[in-house]
Amino acid sequence: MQTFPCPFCGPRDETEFHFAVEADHPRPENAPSDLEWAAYLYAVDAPQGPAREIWLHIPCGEYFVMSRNTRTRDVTASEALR
Amino acid sequence: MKYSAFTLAREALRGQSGWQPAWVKAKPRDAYDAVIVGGGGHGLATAYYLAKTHGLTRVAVLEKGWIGGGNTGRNTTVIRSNYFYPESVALYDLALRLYEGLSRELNYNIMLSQRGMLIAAHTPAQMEICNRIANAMQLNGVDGRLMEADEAADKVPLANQGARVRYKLMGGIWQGRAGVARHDAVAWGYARAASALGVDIIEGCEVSDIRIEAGRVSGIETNLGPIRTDRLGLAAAGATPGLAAKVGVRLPIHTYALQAFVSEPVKPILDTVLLYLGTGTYLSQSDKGELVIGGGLDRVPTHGQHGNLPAQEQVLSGLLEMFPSFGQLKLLRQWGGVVDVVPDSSPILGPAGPKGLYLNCGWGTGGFKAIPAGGTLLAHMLATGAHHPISKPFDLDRFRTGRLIDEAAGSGIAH
Amino acid sequence: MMKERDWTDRALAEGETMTVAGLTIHLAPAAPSCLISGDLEAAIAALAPGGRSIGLFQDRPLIAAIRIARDRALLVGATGEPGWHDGYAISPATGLYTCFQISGADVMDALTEGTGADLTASSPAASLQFAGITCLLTRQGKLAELWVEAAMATYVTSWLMGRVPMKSA
Amino acid sequence: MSGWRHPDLGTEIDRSKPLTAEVDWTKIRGFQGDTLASALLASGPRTIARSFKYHRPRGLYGMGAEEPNALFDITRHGTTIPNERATLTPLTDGLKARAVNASPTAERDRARWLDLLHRTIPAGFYYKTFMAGGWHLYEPRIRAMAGLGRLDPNTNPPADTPTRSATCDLLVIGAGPAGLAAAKAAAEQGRAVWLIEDATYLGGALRWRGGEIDGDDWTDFARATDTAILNSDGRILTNTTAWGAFDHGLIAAWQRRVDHDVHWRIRPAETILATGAVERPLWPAQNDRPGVMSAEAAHHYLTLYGAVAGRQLLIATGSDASYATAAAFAAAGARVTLADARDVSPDAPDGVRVLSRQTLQAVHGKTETWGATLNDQYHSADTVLVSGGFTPSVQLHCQSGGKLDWNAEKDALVPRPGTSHMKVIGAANGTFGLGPALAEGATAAGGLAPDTPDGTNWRWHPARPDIDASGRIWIDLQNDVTLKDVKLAAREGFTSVEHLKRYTTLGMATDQGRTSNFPGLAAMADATGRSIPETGTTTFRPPVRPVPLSVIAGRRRGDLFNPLKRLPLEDAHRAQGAVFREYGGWLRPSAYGEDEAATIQAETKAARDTVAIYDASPLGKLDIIGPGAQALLDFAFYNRLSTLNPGRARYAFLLRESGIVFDDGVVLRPSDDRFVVSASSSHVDAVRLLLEDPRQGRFDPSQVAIHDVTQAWTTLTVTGPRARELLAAVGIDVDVPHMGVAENTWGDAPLRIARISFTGDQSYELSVPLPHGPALHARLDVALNAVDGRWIGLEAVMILRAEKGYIVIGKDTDGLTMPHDLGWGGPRDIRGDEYLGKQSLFTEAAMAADRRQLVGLSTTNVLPTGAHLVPLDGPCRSLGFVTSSYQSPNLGRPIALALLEGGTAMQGAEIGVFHNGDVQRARVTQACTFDPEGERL
Repeated sequence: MQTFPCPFCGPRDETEFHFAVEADHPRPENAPSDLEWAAYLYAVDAPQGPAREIWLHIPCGEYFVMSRNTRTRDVTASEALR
Repeated sequence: MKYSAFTLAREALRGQSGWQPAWVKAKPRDAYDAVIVGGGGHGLATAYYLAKTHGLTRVAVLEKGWIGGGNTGRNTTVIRSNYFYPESVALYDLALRLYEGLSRELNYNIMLSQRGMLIAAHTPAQMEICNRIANAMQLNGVDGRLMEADEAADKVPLANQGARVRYKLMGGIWQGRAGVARHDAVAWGYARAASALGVDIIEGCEVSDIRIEAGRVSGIETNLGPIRTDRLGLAAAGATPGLAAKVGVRLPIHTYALQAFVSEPVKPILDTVLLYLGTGTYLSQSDKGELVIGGGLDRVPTHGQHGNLPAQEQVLSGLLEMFPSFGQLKLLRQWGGVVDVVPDSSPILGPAGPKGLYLNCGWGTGGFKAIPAGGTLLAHMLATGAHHPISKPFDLDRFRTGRLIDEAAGSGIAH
Repeated sequence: MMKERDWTDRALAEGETMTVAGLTIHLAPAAPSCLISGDLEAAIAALAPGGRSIGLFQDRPLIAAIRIARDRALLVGATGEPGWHDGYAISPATGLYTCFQISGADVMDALTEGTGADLTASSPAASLQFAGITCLLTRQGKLAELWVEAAMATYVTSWLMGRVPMKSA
Repeated sequence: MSGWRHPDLGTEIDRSKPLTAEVDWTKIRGFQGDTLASALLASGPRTIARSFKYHRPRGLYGMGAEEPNALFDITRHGTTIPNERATLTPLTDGLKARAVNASPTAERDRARWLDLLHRTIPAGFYYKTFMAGGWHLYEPRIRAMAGLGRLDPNTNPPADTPTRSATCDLLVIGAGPAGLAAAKAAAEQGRAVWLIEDATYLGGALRWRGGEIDGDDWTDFARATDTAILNSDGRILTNTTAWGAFDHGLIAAWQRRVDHDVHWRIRPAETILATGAVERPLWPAQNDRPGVMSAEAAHHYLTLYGAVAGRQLLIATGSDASYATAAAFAAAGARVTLADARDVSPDAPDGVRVLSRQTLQAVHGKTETWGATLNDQYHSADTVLVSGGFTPSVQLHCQSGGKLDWNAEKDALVPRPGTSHMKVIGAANGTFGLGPALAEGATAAGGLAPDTPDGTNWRWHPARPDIDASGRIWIDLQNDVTLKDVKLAAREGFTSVEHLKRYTTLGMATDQGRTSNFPGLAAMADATGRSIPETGTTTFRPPVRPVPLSVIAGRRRGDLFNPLKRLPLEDAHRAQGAVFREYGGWLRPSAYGEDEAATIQAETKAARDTVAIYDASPLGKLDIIGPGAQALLDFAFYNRLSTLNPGRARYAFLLRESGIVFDDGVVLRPSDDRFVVSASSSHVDAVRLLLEDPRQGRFDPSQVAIHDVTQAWTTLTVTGPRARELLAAVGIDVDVPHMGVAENTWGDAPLRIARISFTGDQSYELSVPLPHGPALHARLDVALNAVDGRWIGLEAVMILRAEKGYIVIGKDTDGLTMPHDLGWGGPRDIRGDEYLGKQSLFTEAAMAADRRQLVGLSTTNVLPTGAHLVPLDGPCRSLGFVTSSYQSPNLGRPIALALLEGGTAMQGAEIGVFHNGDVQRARVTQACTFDPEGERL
């Protein structure tokens, strides 16, 4: 059972969280090509090591960015979206 | 040396001293006609079919650890083709048909046990979804049918029929040809046959980079030195996205941990493979008597081959809801594999990035059942440079065109 | 169609009390309440002057805003006109949450079975996952208050009644 | 000759409480405090089990989880548990034990002939044969012979193991000398210490080896530790196994208690591992004979239970540590010979004959031990105690990612510091002997080393299996893996330790390789000319020791498993005779009558003839409030909502970014600053979180709020031609237009009326705050009888909406359906602004002509839902499938909805309907088959 830190509520059991999407892939807006749109919808980095991911803390409903290591599972930071 | 009761008896008289190594432990040469990255079932099968079907023997399979040590050695050994879309059925039933002849073809007993599989439904709405899938299977020429409650109860007599049962067994989809096989034997069987045909199987060899010249693959860097080749097959499951990224290819692959569990062995108590839609837990009993149990993913992106407690509590409480008497059993072993999950839960087969590079990945939780097909199709692509009709729909480009093959969406059941 | 099964479990009735294995569980009557979002200080000042917002397992005065999130709370003991007010929003929510008041020697023991959250770390939000579902957790002195959305009251009643005590320490 | 009970020895048994138990129908006697193993040793036969593969006779070997032979199906008070280790089973009065994998009994096992075939069934033989004719011919017999114990189909252990979370400053795992010293030192500094011990009592090997610490008996040191821990807010859990180390340092522990077990999830700030070590055997020929035992185990049985392993003992060892064992047995009256492998050995304890430079070559016997051969010389003995060194128990260190290094001086693989978050001390770290263990324990917790006079030199003469020795030598007793099997694996190339394990099944039995992993590794190293570090070590996987599935599964069973949401008016519906089913996570009335099929038809008819009411409370109600609401909803929804006037309602779709229809429903706008999104009852949370994403990411959350008030309202929907009449009768004057919404009061209760029709007749959704639900229900119920109306269940509602061709998401749509497949292409064609999923509506697949579109089907009989649509001629392939199908009492004929390839253009055409092999015909129609013009709304 991991412990993740919600930027507002603080550390909680991993069952209170839901992985949404990898961070830093903004929604392309001005008529992206098919490939750009497909990349936004589906492409994934799946880094082996440090990663920035958008997570949701289910009880409070806040989306936030969590920096963690996908191999060692250490969590290094969590910051609110804005 | 041929494996048979006769050679086994003859060796009995000589203290089993006459057996040869099952596969030759090769050192890498500096060039090959084709190189396959990943020494799991798919990689070894590819090498076998390259040599057997296409006559290409200057081939190497590179495995960073020990062959069969990745997902091939970490799955719950279920084999089935109870899929919804024709493209999926063509792929998985090709694998099942090849499995049906594999022990004889490889002269290696993979212990294919076609004991049948039941996907169990608990509400009228779920029974309708099962009927939708059963009819799709029949239309695609696969032996699937809707099974009613009483026949289902005969298949799993120990299933929960208590007054306060949470998920009543109302029937479901039955595939008779589905079953289980010994996973290690599939890897070792293909390795032995490929090695006998002259393929180099190289363990302890990790690929660190892919070299390109004039838009075409020209070789790879490994911890055992550089190797030249202009045909490269990637069949390394969770490690494939990292390798593809080196040639600028971003794949739609999330890597999650999928856990599996084995109980202490008991006398036979379960004769089929069973999945409950309600709990999401599925299981079978190995020939040694252990229950082999699986369930949902740990939905936390990872590359560590282990899972965590919440998923274990989820899967095992689901198991005991299905079979309360199994509360007598003890957990003997628990482990995890890193599965490469694609948004439409179908694999990615086909060329990508520089010429000469071919992908066989994205099998997610369903790779073991597809090994013979994955091998046949990747071998075909490496040998001919073109898609096989069965692999074509699973090309990476489907994500651009939107023609996904989404089994979970189509069938209404998470795969 | 086959008869499914009989559902004989039920929720505690409002105001009812039951005792099980070292615990006394009382279902508090529904106080007037509403959901507030946005500028919470302004909302509290307007609807419940003198009231304050509380977080996880913090002591709850009679009128208080139980913080659910950074910008959302359940105001208990007061309500207001639904809709947008200057900087905050109100939705009437009387009866939305059922409040299980739990007291007795084994309170902390029961709580450690429901959640792994550190109840002494005074997290600013009272929302958490308890017994597998999203709830709010506050207290009044030694009495723990578990706020559960109405439709899950039957489940939480069964979960508490099925509690297995720790006879010896 | 076998073990016997010493007249007065036994520190942990109560001779005033005799117990009797039955093992394979023979009576055995013991005392309160005995384990089944100690009672068997003291009064049972030598042969108590049969080995898994060769069915050779087997006796008790060890004292804990490492026991490979003494496995039984245990029945206590009518409850049976298979595969229990005798060493871990407390003896209780009337206990019945049956040897596993042997029948009728271990001594007279019918399958003992299998051992004659041992030459033809080496490791992995099944890969090389059983192919002729197909594996299915051989599998049934092999499955019947495999497996150990027998599950009792009539024993259903209750789901009564609670799971508890806990945090502490320091967790010490293992209460031997090192663990006690660390816990005591930390507790005395005021730290909150949790101490976990697998056995019933603290002390580890001190319990039978004894020892003096800080000038007193070790029991005083243990008591002082206990007091220090309890005084500093700590806790001691005995009979508790730390079975798993998970991410972020969480330790899972299984506590066995008299009343029920507890499953602990512990989050320590710091963890110290002091789990000791397991004694290694030696590897003479026939080392599996009943009567061959671990020396440490025999010493433990002697001291704790007065169970003396035999009369004439031979102890084969390579260390001083075994001399205490020899002395104890001599003092108890047994004849003891100690064979020391070393040249120089300490002087013999009194009553013990010591031989030096001895090599144990073979054991002789059949169902008991007769003697052994040392240096080619036969010595008669009824018991052979073996001691080949110790293997540190490092499972939890490895589970948490820790690495191991070979330490030649300690002759063991020991934890590499810093590779896991745990400090490892004592025997688990290869630090043997009381003094060194106490010192390492205390300093690990920042304390001073306790002093002890015990200076025993625990250095071992390295013992290894001799790969050139002749005779049958067992490496894994439980899975019957011999040294020849390891050599065969090496010969066939299975030289990686992981391949050795999987090819021979070495270390994969229920003793988890505790006494077999090390010799297997050593033998593979010798057989391939490598050192032990080069050959490597296998990973350690949870659990550290087999754990009951019921402990991990906890209380999550039956009603507590995936709990259903319940209607506040459930009892009121039940009083009307409602039958309940599960719909989208809620328990809701399916029909109000036992004969569901007939009742559903009657209810569906009544709703069109007079008036019907159904409980629509689960319908999602998400308040979207604030100046930013319009922009958020315009972006989130497929249909533009900013143009919706206050007091009106609009049917709208929510898409995923992939363009797939995620949910549909009516959005109300009761007032300018407030919208209410009625999400489908099964999707409420998912829709809320889908809206929160843009609210927090793209827009300013301080300008728009989302409140889920679904469960704050009771909603009763009144539908039918006489609906207005019924409302008037209860004092609700209604002048709301179709697709309109009004908020006023009913008595003192706020009342919202939404004139929205899911049935196709005039319908009014009446919503009151939850507390006023019962009053509204009662008033409506009285009025209902007056107008000959009925309460109706969800099944009737499903038929009514199907008559209108209204879809249900997930039933009439699948994971590929887009809005223009359902006839809702409008916004796709005209909206220029951004909304979720927009770009995906114009991909190649989205523009294809062969998309599956919603159609109606008319047939002579009711189609099975899930039947597929196929061409009437040409190759048979699926063109789509039937999604909804009912008998419509209002139209007097079957109706059906379906998704059909290019369906819109096939109106009026005939199509095949395939189900379970046969094909019937149907005609493609519009989806709506009742009042297409909507005059009744």
